Amino acid sequence: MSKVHVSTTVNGDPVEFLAAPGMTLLDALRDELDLTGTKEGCGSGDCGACSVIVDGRLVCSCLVLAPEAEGRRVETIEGMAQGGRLHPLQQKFLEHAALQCGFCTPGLLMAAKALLDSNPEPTETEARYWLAGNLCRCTGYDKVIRAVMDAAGELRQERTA
Amino acid sequence: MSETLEKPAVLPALTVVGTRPIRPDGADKVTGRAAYGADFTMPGQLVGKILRSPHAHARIVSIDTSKARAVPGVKAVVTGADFPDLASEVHEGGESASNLRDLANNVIARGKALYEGHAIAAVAATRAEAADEALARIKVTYEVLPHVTDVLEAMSPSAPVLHDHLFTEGLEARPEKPSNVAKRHRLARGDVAAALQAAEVVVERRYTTQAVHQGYLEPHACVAAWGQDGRCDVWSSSQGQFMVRTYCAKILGLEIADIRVTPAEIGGGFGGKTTVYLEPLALALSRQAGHPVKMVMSREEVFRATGPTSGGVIEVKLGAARDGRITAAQVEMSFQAGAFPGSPVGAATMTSLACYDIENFLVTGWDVVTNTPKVAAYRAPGAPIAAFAVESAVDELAQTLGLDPMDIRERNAVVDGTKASYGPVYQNIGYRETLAAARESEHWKAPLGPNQGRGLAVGFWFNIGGESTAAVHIAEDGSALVVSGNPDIGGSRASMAMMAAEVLGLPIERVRPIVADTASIGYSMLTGGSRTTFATGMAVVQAAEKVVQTLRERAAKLWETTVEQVEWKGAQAVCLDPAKADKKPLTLEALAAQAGRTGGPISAQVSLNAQGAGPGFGVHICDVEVDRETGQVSVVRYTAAQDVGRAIHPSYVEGQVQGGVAQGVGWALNEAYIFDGDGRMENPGFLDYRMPVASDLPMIDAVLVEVPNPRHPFGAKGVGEVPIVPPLAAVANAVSRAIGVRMADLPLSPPAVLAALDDAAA
Amino acid sequence: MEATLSQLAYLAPSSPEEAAKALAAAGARPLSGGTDLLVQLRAGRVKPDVIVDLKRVAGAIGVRQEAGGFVIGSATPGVLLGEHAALVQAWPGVVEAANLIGSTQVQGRASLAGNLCNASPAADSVPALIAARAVCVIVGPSGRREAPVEAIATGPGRTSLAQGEFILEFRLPPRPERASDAYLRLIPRTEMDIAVAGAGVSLALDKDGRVAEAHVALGAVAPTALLVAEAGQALLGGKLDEDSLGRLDEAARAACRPIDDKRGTIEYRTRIAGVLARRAARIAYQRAGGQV
Amino acid sequence: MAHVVAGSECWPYTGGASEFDVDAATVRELITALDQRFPGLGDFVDRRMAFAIDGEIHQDAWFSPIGPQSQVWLIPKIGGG
Repeated sequence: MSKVHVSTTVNGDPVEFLAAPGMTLLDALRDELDLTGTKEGCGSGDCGACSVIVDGRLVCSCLVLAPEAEGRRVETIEGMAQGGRLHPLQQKFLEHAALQCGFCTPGLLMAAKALLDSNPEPTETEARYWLAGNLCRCTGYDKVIRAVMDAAGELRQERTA
Repeated sequence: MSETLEKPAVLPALTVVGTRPIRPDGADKVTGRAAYGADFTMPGQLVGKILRSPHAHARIVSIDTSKARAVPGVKAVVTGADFPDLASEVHEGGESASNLRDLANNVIARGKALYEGHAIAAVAATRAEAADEALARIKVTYEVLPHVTDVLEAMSPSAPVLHDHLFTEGLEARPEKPSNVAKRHRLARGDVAAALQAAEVVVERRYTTQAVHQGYLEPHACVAAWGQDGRCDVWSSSQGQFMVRTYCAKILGLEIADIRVTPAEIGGGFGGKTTVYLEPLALALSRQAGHPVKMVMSREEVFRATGPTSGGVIEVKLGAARDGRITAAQVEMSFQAGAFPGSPVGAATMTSLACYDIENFLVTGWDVVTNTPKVAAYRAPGAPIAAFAVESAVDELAQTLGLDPMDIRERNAVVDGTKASYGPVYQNIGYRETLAAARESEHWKAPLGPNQGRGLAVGFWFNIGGESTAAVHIAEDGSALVVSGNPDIGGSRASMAMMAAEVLGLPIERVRPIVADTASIGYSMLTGGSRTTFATGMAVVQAAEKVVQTLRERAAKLWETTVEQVEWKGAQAVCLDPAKADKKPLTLEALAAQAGRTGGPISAQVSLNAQGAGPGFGVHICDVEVDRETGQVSVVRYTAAQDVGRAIHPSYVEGQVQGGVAQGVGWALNEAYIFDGDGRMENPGFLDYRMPVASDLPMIDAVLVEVPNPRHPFGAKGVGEVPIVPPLAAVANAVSRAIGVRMADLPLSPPAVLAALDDAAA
Repeated sequence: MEATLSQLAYLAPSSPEEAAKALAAAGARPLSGGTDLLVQLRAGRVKPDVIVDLKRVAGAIGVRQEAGGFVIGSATPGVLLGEHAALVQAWPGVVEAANLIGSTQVQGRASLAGNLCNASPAADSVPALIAARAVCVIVGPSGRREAPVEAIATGPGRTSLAQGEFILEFRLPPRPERASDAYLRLIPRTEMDIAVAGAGVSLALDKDGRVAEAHVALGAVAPTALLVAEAGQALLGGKLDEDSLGRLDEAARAACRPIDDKRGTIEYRTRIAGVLARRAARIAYQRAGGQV
Repeated sequence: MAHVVAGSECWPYTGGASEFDVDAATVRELITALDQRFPGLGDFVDRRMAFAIDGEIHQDAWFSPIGPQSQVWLIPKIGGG
């Protein structure tokens, strides 16, 4: 069984692991690196629960081969809170009760972070279409969108303050 | 007996209940630390996988597992023969009355494969590839039988019969031949035939819906470890760890206390995780292998082999006077039960006319087995299907009479004192107030644009109470733990902590809610039936009150006065004894610090069977826009008013309403099980089983109406299930009014709407 | 016994020639975005021995202007196209088609070559590329060749590429003044679905605003995407009046040979192909400066 | 005397009778009385039915009191999703 040696960066830390070539980045994160915050909802790129950011691009980690992560920068939910302080999006999701069971929340937070990184002032429609790849069955999306828009406002103030 | 309670004594200044604090378990969920079913691992664990039937209906002639056992790394292989044969004993442990033998035969087939995807055998191995290899080497000989998936075909005398022992229950005379019709439900009052004859106007139509899935994002997952001493541990994601414990014990023939089930966080359930699929298999594999076994379903397995809700056919005939008074209603419903009896047609029968004060009605419900996955509960089981038909018929009646749909609901509305269609007299219901809230909403008065339509629909659900246990412990520093046995799906930890904090007078930050395993708290029925905040909340409040009583007794001892002279206010004991005016109040911290010397730890546990759960009512308004060239429907506005008794944490109550609406909209527009000619599901994935995405929905305005339930200390009613009942009809009525054609068959996919437009033009 | 996931080899060549050599081996399959390949890999529908990742091949990723036209690297993810202002200006239809493939997450990976070579009749980017008269530059063991996009897919899941051949880049022809394009599709939801029907229209106007050149391609209505010559001709010489749009609609429907499946019926797909062709033509005409 | 209303599930035991009076002060006494009057009905009701006493639903509640003028509806047990 020919495993591939992969060295990459996850949430700013250099990591190395052996991965079967057919292993997905999702399985590598969960089973090799014990980062179980990224979730598998479907395994076919249709639900977004496994969303991570690779080199600044939002992707489904179930549709990325682990060897492809060689030399890339991977960001997962575990790296979103810095220095014990929740990211504004994490805080707003709590304040707006934008999660119930919370299974889709890690993927949604990654997608929302990628949205605000690329479009700091999204309209409601832009936010809804950007987040259309992240299925949520509990909330009906209302409070999720309100939390994202609220966080966008706060991040803009932080920038201009 | 139970005197009609006057308006409930609502606690005067509620400091915590009704506010919107951050949920105590929130940080784990937004940082990815929360552990769901698939996030558990144990040293030495094996990977378990299931071999599933490729046939929708087949006799299992033989299963040869010898080659599978020979695959390197395979440690265990089980089939139906490895499980005790259970008597057909009805058991109350789960949601509705479920037949244990059927449950066991659904976990793993015995003698017959009854739907494509039915579990036939299971293996456990050191690596996933070895497990797959083993599955490929299990040799099953099937005798393929003709199958039936459509409910009406399954009822016909010529249909292939799934169970030779199935004789229709609930008929006047016991039938001689077995059939696929498991049971007839019937609810009747007055003389419906005469009333229909005398009615000035009659509307009549057939409605159909397809099987749909709860659609929780988290696939079923568990880890099971069978100890050498016969004691077992299970970690699994479910709506009730006690339910899992009971079912595993019954299916495997174990002592209940020998199984400890630790609840993982649950990634959505909506009723679909009120039963077991993997846990008994993982335990049986673990016993054989002597290792823990982890099993995680793929999304395809969740669709093919776990309970959807029924597809149904509903005939409705309404008779009314010109002024809109409905004088007669005849409803007949046939629901798919899937491979084993147990569709929610009974609940549908009881809820179908629950919002209407009607003299004469006959409601009949047929529970019909089909070669499709065994139906499981799905949020207000059965009620959305019945409401789709009845609310559409009432809308058509309003159109026929030229009446405003809101007026016709109010004219026939049930109020306190009305005898419900399912029997009892209504008390403390908020239906009229909810109708008023919807009528006064800005949405109801707003103008409509071109190609738009507005649909109104109402809905009802019983809500249940049931058995719950909760404990409150005061730590040495005066902070509190509130422990319960109900998994937290929609934020119930927050409401438990809030109710305990309210009684103790503490801020919520000093109360930590814990969901305990089955060995650490007394028995609790599962989270479902919108019961947790009502029933478990009642146990939490009573436990907190017992703790306050203890604290007052300790203060009385310290002040050498009587407990009646001690008042508990703002988390401290206040001395009222005029003879002890010098006594300064004793804080919770002070009393907790001296607890050892004043009598021991301060904690209390309460177990109860909560009665008198108040039923909930919802009134929904939906605007849609239809693209007349393509048939596409988009929901442009949605308002949902609901009587919630008393919102403990309003944000999460709104969340229940918004989530229920979103599921209802998906059910109305795009969701459906599609079966091919061989009874195989063609769309077992989120690509072609289309649930609403963020860009499909507008903001959903939840209007909370509070008519308190006197049987709950803070007036709470169940809120989780009502919101999914009205949307199917709210959307269908909106589309029907937008295009001027009554839409009677779900889902309202673009081709279906375009075909209706063509028929209307022809 | 085919290679299970663990016996698979993974190669990431850096030059086109290296890639061609690697792909020449039986059981080798190219990987660019992976959003189709990985789904099939996990479902066991494909069992390659070697996966050749093309994303590190020189020229595989990026958009550049050359000889008045555009050159798009075959493994360029859809999101990069949307960020290239000049490309969006010149070919809004091609960009919007690429950006309709799947979710934002898929956009971060899915490539034009992957979409084309997966050979799904309903692929979103293919009708727009065909209408744009785009050409593929193909590298193989015996060197390079060019072929129009419509020549690649030969049926569901099948292409005309030989073993060892892969698409290095797409070339979009130079654009005259007053030219533009558009792509539309019908899906039951607002996102995340496979097209039930799709239509790409590219056209150029003369100085009076009459249609001087027009190409119409349809998706999901035949075993492969279709270039419908008659539909293009229906627009020539006109200003998109109702009559020419009616002839476009009819020509589009006449070309359809769809199937009944869980996503749509023959009758519905055919009907919608005509509606989308008309709507896409109107948008392209407006983008090209025509008054509708 | 409690006035009992029995739904269709009970008719096989009551020979179709749906309303009758029974002397009982608690649910448990009601179950025993039903068994005496219509053999098997008490056990069936205890296992499969709930009791709506003057509009309030009681499930698995042997000691819920029943007043002299109380109305008691026997309705199928209610589950939930």
